[in-house]
Amino acid sequence: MFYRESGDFKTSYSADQQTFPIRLDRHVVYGILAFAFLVVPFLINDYWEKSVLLPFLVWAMAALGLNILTGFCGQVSLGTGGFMAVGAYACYKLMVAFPWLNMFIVVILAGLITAMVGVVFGLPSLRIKGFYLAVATLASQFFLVWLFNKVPWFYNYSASGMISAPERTLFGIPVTGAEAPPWMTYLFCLTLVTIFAFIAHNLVRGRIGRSWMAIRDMDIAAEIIGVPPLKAKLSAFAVSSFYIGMSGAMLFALYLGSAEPNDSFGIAKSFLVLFMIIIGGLGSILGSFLGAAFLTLMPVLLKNIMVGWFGWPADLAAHLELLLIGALIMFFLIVEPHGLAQLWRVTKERLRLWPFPH
Amino acid sequence: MKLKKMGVALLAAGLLVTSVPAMADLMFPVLSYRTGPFGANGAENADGYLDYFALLNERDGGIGGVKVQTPECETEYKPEKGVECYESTKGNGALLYQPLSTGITYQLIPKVTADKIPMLTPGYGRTSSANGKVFEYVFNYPANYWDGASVGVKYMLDQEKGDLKGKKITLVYHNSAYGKEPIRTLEELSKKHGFTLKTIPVDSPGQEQKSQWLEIRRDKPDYVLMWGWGVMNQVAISEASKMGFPMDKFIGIWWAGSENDVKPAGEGANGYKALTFHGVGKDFPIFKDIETHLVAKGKASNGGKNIGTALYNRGLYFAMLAAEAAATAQKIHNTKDLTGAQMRDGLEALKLDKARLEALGLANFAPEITASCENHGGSGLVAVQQWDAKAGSWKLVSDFMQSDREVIDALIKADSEAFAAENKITPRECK
Amino acid sequence: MAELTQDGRKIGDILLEVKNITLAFGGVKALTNISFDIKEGEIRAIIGPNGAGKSSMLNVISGFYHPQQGEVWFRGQKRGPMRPYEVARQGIARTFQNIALFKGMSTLDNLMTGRITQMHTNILWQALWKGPAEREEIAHREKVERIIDFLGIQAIRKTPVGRLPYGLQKRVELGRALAAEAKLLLLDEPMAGMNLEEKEDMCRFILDVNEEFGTTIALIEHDMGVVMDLSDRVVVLDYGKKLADGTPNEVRNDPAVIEAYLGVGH
Amino acid sequence: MSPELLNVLEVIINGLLAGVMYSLVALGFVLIYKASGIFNYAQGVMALFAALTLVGFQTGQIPFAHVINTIFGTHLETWGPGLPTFFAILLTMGVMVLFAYLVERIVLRHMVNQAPIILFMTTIGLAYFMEGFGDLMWGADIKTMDVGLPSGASTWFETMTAGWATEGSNYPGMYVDMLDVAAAGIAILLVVVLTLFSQYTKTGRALRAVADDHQAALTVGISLRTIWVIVWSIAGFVALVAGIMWGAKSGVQFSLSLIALKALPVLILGGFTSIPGAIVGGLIIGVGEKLFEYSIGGMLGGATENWFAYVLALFFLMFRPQGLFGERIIERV
Repeated sequence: MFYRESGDFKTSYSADQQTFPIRLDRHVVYGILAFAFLVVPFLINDYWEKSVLLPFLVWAMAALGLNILTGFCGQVSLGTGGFMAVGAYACYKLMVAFPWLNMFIVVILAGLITAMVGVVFGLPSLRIKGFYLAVATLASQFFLVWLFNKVPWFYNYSASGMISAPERTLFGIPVTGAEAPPWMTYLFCLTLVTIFAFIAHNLVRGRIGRSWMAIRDMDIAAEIIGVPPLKAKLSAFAVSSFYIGMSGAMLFALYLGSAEPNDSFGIAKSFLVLFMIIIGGLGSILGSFLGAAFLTLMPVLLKNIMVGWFGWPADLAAHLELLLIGALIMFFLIVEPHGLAQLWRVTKERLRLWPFPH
Repeated sequence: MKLKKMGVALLAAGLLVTSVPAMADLMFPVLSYRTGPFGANGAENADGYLDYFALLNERDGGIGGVKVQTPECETEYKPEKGVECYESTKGNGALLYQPLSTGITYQLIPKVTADKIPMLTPGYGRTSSANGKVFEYVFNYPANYWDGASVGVKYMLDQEKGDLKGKKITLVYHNSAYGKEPIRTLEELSKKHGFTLKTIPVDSPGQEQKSQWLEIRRDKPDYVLMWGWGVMNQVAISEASKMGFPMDKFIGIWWAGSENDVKPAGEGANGYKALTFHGVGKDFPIFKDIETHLVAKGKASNGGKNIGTALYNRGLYFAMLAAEAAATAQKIHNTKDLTGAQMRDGLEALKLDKARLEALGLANFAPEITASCENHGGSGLVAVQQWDAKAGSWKLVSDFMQSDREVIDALIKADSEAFAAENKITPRECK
Repeated sequence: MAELTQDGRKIGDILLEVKNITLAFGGVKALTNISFDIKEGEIRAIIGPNGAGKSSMLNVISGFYHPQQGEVWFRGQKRGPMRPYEVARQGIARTFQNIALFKGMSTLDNLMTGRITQMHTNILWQALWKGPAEREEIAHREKVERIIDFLGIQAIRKTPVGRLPYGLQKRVELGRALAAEAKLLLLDEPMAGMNLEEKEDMCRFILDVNEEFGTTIALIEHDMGVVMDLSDRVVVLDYGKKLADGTPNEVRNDPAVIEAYLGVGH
Repeated sequence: MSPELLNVLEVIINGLLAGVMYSLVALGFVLIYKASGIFNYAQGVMALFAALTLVGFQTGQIPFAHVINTIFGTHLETWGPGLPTFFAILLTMGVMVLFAYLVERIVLRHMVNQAPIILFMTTIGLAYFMEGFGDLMWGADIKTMDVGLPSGASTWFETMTAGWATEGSNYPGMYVDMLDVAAAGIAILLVVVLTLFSQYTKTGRALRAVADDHQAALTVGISLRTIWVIVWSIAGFVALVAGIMWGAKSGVQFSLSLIALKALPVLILGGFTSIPGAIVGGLIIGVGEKLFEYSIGGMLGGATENWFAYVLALFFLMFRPQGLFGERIIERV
């Protein structure tokens, strides 16, 4: 009754193609954005920044990236952790080499460098498909992590091999380092993620997105009707790695402040991001956000409930948390294999008809 | 719709920090890990840490009459979770962090400095934080990795009657920030003492080390040092024993010196050595107190099953350092309730001598410590322990030995100054 | 040298010619020494029993298979070794025997993908959307909407094609091939599995396309009635060899064809 | 022979033996993938769980003791001296069959006809679940695996090979670990048994039928669900064997589940659908990574094995995208 599209008429193709075709959706999204940009910065504290919002934004960015490659172009990749490491180390080297460089530019440059690396590691995708490709991308994961561990140039020959983000300011306010106020790092990440979410949406609704989806749905037919597979796959790898690289840079510079290849960019991260997009919804921008939210917030939530409310011992809670997350993943996949985004779509369709059952 | 709203409310509530600050108590958050690849080690350490504070509460009514609270937070040894644990506990009047992970330590160094909450990382973390002029809130006494490397070499020197010229020493290390720590020190020492150093990395997790150990078997080094962690230790020790490497010439760092590391290798591990900066076994008066006040009352952590293990003792020792520093701080500031900054003063003024250790029921458990404003790294006294597979226990086979300060101090100075320069920190003056 | 068909359409020069094509998979010969041509504006049928090599022939023309011997000439030029998408760019579009739609995309997107060879805004403009990318999108959308109208599939514009019934899917696939505005349209069994009514619809579409857009069409079909009605010329393949080539009437009366289709002794 | 040559030979032999250990894990993947098209990431955790259960029975641990103690404040640890190894293995096998049944019943049944990647993700969910479950059930401490397998260097082999070296080179002889040899023997036995089973038993033939064509198998009256339970049980058995072997090497602990990562390059090299592929793939990976580490790894700073295994597999894939023994992918339109 309240959620409807009747009365929403489109008189031009441009209006028909807009991002949120239904008026109510549009208003809700603008409302959320306004809240996120204008209200949250005044409420935020260290805990919300470091435990909830930054992880969510960083992983949402990574999920967007992987969703472009896997969800839209159909190339399953388990190299996400490695590409995030490229972004993080590129970011570190840039920050140290050009201290005056604006952090936005640093992060974007780090993304571009990752994109180039991504193209190189995307080359096997031209011959290898499906799970064979997924496992083959693990080669990049392991190789990159090994490389950043092994070559001292990447960590500026520091004794331990850890990289730490030096303090950089934006408009005179620190945005990296310990002195950075939570609202600043939050707004920085939020701005990037918002802009690039819209860009991702623009890409997938146009020519490039269609060529990706065509390759995903039926690669041979796509080639015969005129989609160059080389260009489509490599551009997907490039764009995807670009996003993942930026998320790696954000993870290192803004969220954690220091990083080490094994702990921060291990294989577990690759699986985590793949999870996010599958739980959230393959081939859905919204799904990337929902998946990232689910998998970053759920553990915190479970922990707070079990340890904070029920007062269970931390170790029991930790084991139970693992068990519950596994069970929830299976539950969601059984209930809706197409992810939370699909669940949301179905709910919306029901809402349109509400209160009438059919 | 109602359900959905409730869900959202539940979500928001669940994400909020839920523990209520209890300002009257001394708050020592425990960042532990009991799951994941290193969970077995983390659990033993955390048990010791928790039990010591529980003992103080039970026996003495806390520290200086103030009860101690030890909220535990599971980090899974992951940097992200570590940060989350830190952020969710720091607001409740947290006095000290001991994250038991080098990765998390690096994450927290700038944060604790900004929040003015001290962090103590004995035997791990950032080695150069021993320089109190640069790292105001970070401590790592009584010993650090470089002390470990140095004492390891010193022990070999003793065994070889003072001469290591032409000897071959191989370092097997976990291919990570942690594992790479001793390399620079060992390189310096190899120049000084004339031994040849070979380093062999093992990639995490390290279940397959055939290549590495075949290489060692071919090289026949005189000594093998190991910087390992988790499953890497178990596999290395069992490979070494199977290949017939003399176990008494195989020396691990203190993180490769727990019962967990040697037991899977069975009899073969007999004679394996590891470095340590505290005593081993249950032969100290304090364990009687633990028995009467905790185990008997069913209050021991994990049912008391880890009491007396190497890592339990380490946890106990970590807690003891924290408690002693808190007591010192109470004296200095003449207050019962402490702040992070006051706790820092306590840590800097900590003086742990033989008499005090004896009074604590820990006579000869650990070397003396005298901390100061510039010295956050302690004396660097390290001993060697050896595994007796038949008895199933460790025993100390050396005294606590002084590390080569000449070499290490120079390295610490260089690294901490580099850090200060990179982060634009002006080293403070110490009076 | 334009000639006219009986119904008054204009047939032009040779558009595509295959010369002595031989294609083998391992030791098995799928096509042996096949030559024929397709003239501009005509409807050309390729018929033959199952396994005759018809689809292989189309795959050779689309550049998906590379024959061991023989040449393909398109618009008066010999074609070098080419990837299928380059062939598509030259102006050859096609449909597939087993529907090869992009199942995760809507009807509209499938048709827009058909136009992909003609869309060129670069990735930066695409990222920005407003400006050239949107203008291009709308321009092509208008063309696609014409095809949607033409095929009468307005109602399923935004439906994911995976949910459509078979007949509609075939129609969408035709639409996708039409959207390319190709010189040459290859249709691989456009009417397979359709009922009579759907077949009639499809026939009309094919004829309309040919007349309205002047598109040259080569089609494979099993329904002889349809073939004889629709096509200007027919080439008959059997076991990878060319059996006959000519107008429907010539082919129908060719003894070799009769033998192949009906067997000896009739 | 010169000692250098013998060294290379030693590396190769140990590489082959390590390869067998990888194959043991890879086998479980292949079995399930062949029969149901599921890429079962949980195979590694199954090995951990099986090993934990076995040790638990052997030492007489009370399952969920920690949970019970926490809730009821009791001090349970063990119920007795534990079971003899043989019975413990049998009982563990029973647990793995029960596990297979539950997995089919609760999870797989609802996942028929889903996309492969969804099934893959489900098994990762399963892996998380079992990690948590295993920890709760048996505790997270490191346990020692002892089922009486031989272990340690073979002195016989050492003395024999020492004699091969040129006079006066002081070559100490080659090293092989008896445990690895035993593992190789068991792996061969396992493959033989599996082959016999699939060739000569009714169930085995049904398994092969399902692997060839699901639909066709269904039409001749083979119950897919029963088959899945059987396959997962067999995979559980293979996991148990892998768990015993790897557990004897490193102790039974969480890291055991990570051996799955060692099996993946083997899998793509040998092909997801081929049992001989899993064996040959394992051998190639084992020898390849060890030789690379021996000859070139040192120059690159060492610890190359993890990524080199994948790169080696990738290299083979460039020539055969379906793996060495995988079913040929035919592209058609």
